[in-house]
Amino acid sequence: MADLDIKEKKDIFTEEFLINMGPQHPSTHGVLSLELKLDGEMVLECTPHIGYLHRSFEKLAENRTYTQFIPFTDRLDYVASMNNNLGYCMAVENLLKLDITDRAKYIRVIVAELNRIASHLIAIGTFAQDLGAFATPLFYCFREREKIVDIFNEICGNRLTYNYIRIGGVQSDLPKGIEEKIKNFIKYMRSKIDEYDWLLTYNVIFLARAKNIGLLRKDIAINYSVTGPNLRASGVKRDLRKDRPYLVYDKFEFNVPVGVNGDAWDRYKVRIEEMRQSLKIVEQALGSLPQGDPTVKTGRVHKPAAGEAYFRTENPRGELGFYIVSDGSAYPYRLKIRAPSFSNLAVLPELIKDAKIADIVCISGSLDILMGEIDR
Amino acid sequence: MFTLLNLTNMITTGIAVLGFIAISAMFLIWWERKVSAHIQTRLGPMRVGWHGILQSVADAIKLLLKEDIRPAGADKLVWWLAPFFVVVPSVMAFATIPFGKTLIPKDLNIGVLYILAVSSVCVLGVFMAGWGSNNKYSLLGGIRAAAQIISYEVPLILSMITVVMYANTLSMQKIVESQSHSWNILHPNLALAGLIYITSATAEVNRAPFDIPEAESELVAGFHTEYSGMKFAMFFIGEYTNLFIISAIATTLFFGGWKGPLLPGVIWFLIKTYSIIYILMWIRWTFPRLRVDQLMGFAWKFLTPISFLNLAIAGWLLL
Amino acid sequence: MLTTEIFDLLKAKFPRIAKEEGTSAVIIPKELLLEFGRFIKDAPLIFDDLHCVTAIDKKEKIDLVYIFYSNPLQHSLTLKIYLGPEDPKVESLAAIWKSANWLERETYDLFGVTFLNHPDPRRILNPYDWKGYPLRKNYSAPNFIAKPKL
Amino acid sequence: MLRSMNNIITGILSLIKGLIITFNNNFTSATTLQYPDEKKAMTERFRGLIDLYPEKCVACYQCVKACPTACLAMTHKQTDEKKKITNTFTYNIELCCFCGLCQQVCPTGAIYMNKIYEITTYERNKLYINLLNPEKYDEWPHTSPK
Repeated sequence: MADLDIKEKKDIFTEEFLINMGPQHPSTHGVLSLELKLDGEMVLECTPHIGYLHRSFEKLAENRTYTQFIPFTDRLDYVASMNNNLGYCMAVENLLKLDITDRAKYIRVIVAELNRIASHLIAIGTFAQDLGAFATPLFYCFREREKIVDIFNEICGNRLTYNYIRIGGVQSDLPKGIEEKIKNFIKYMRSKIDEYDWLLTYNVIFLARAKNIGLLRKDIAINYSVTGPNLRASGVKRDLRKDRPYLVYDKFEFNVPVGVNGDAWDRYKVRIEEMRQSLKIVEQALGSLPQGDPTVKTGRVHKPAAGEAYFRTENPRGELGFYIVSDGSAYPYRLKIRAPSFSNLAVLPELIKDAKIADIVCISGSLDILMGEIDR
Repeated sequence: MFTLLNLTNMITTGIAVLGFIAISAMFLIWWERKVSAHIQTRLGPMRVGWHGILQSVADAIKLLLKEDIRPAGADKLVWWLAPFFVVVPSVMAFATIPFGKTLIPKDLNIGVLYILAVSSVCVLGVFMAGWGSNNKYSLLGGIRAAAQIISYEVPLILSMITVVMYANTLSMQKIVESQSHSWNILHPNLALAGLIYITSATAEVNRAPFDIPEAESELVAGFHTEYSGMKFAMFFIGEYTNLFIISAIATTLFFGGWKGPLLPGVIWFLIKTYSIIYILMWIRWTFPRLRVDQLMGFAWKFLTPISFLNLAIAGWLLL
Repeated sequence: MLTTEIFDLLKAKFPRIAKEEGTSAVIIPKELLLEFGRFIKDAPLIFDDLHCVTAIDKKEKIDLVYIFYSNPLQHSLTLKIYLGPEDPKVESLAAIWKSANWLERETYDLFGVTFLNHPDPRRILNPYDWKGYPLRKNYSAPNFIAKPKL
Repeated sequence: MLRSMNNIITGILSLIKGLIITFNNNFTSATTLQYPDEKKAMTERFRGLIDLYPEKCVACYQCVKACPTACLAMTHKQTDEKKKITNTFTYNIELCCFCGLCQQVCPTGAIYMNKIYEITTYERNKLYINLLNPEKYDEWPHTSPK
């Protein structure tokens, strides 16, 4: 018997193997590369490698005027361009100590919240796709997103990289008749969110796949500086729109949805609820939209006094911070982009305990990372 | 006795079956694209022919002309043979499918057993493809396929045995005859068997929500990641032929086969079969995919006990 | 808590810290960093979130910037450390805040600030074998064409 | 036992709900367009390729300065004491990011963005446009009237 054991050990053995998931893989959401160490189906180690989309925006910014950098912020988190524009412009306005008009504030809230919905739609669509609901929820989400994109196309003239929010206001006032379209969209979108609940949220297979997967404990999430829906899903009620209201968020009534367990399903559910809240905000903002000119007359070239500003806004993926150092010239001396997805991805190796390959896809999908802003 | 007439008969049957398989697979591919498109509020292929009906032909020509790429380090023979091991069993399974009263290639008296035996060979091809590709994703796909198909064979066979017990025969044609008065699916005991059959057969042919061997979002394309050109087309044909076969067996065993009023038998058979295929497609384009351990748990902890229970009840009722 | 209150509290504990001119940042000498980090992580300040780590190349010196945030108390703190431009070295905070791991890697990658006792001291955004530190003001890439200034 | 039965039933119901949703969507009209045959009309503010009314241009270089990617290049001639006219004005579509900053800063409305969005060509040369040429975009597919 003992002999047999030795012989078997020599002839039959198992070994772990490394597998490269990405940068070309259907479900790594861009050019993320995960180096996985597998024991059969089980994942033992996960090392993310990033930087495949690195364009050195922070260096480029040092060569651009403050206005010229706005189109670059579009390309950070390219599914939520409006929110990036907003974050950057508010940081510069902070540096310039520039006040904007009330109408501009309301318009900014409307477009930012609509873009948040569009971004969450992509998040839940691709998440469902990662779980293998092949293309159908994704198409439904894109169908709804298309309506938002059409509205944006009318407002600013582009469909993905909007460059709408400018320093001192917005590009141009809302076009005629757009309020009616947004109102129709809100009505339409409410019924569609209920449809997602039927199709996905409480689907038994979906629950089995997403519940209790990728548990992110509250303290770990905070320690890793995870922000946005991922943090709220872990049960931390932290939303800059409530905590430090910028623009006119303090005038609106909305809830901050939080999760209970911090698993993949909670992260998904928080996004669904946030879309409902965003619709509520847009509705209230449209109802109390003041009249007037949305732009403040400023010079073509902004020259803020020497100093620095750090400004955070609540992006769909978390807290986007712009740290701008000015030396008094027309160009930023240093511009640091604190991208929410960067920190949200850093926590991934922490979540893979006892995960299988299918769970890796589920977890990285539920974190809703976007390589454009991670690699910058 | 082996005569010349016999030989011609065999050849014509063979050609007819092969022709049917080719056309059916192409039609099913087009139809799947259309079904998925309409579910997703799109139109699907619209360019080649009326509503893109010739799209599959164009695709087939494209695949035929494509370069056949073999990955470096592939196990040559195994890699080469794998597509054949997938397609050939599914073609062989046609031998005992009753399309009509006389329209059956060969009414074996052990038809059900024959189909089960032949369709089990499929897993070998899938595993060969996974092993031979020299790709870790393919290997994982192959392992998953082997585990999955073997597990789901148990409830599949048990549910088919329930029907065999009621019909008291293994011949497909006689099972159809036994349903002259009412379909098997209307019998509560066999209805459960039918549900188990459809579920495990879906898993057997690797269709969503049980498509883990080729799970796109996890394993890129699973066991056929490295295949291109005509070899890939053979996997594709094998997949859709298998889809047709499991639906045809479901029709025969549970939905009265070719029997039906007014219309000729073969039309009834095809209507029923394609309706089942439609339901399978509808399910595919609605649900997320199960995880591999959940899939195994579902087979061993849920389907197998229930089908055993069902079988026991059937035996008790028949006594 | 207000910024001034935080500063007073810190000043009482660490007499060597100072306030930066023109900003609300707190400057500490680099050897104090670990002790300082452990202090502000716990009560009464509870900065449980290291939000952002970055650096500013001011040619004659490199400013290392840390931004902290407190979830329970909802206040924030900007911390600066002045480093010499030649081979800047500083202790890593990764043992106290896990988020420091990647943020410090990024700062190392782009500015060449070495973090001592860092768990994973590799580059992150640039390829692992990249030469030079791109966000330094004296960095010049061979193929980089600067946009002409106004 | 009762709870697991309940679980099974709610599970099956949730699956059926999903099937109903997808089945209902079968009957909604398609949301996609058959692209080359049907084209989406672009909005009034749409930012397509950069276009120029040469007669309006005063060669002030505002657009060139505003451009974040340096895709515009201009030279001018001094006709008399005060009046400048453009000598050459080239536009490099390769670099353009369609941000619309040039359009915004133009004091005379000479530079504007048209509605062309199908901007792929087989030759790189075609992407370098002489904006002073009135027939510059004649070869490009116009999707909506100018």
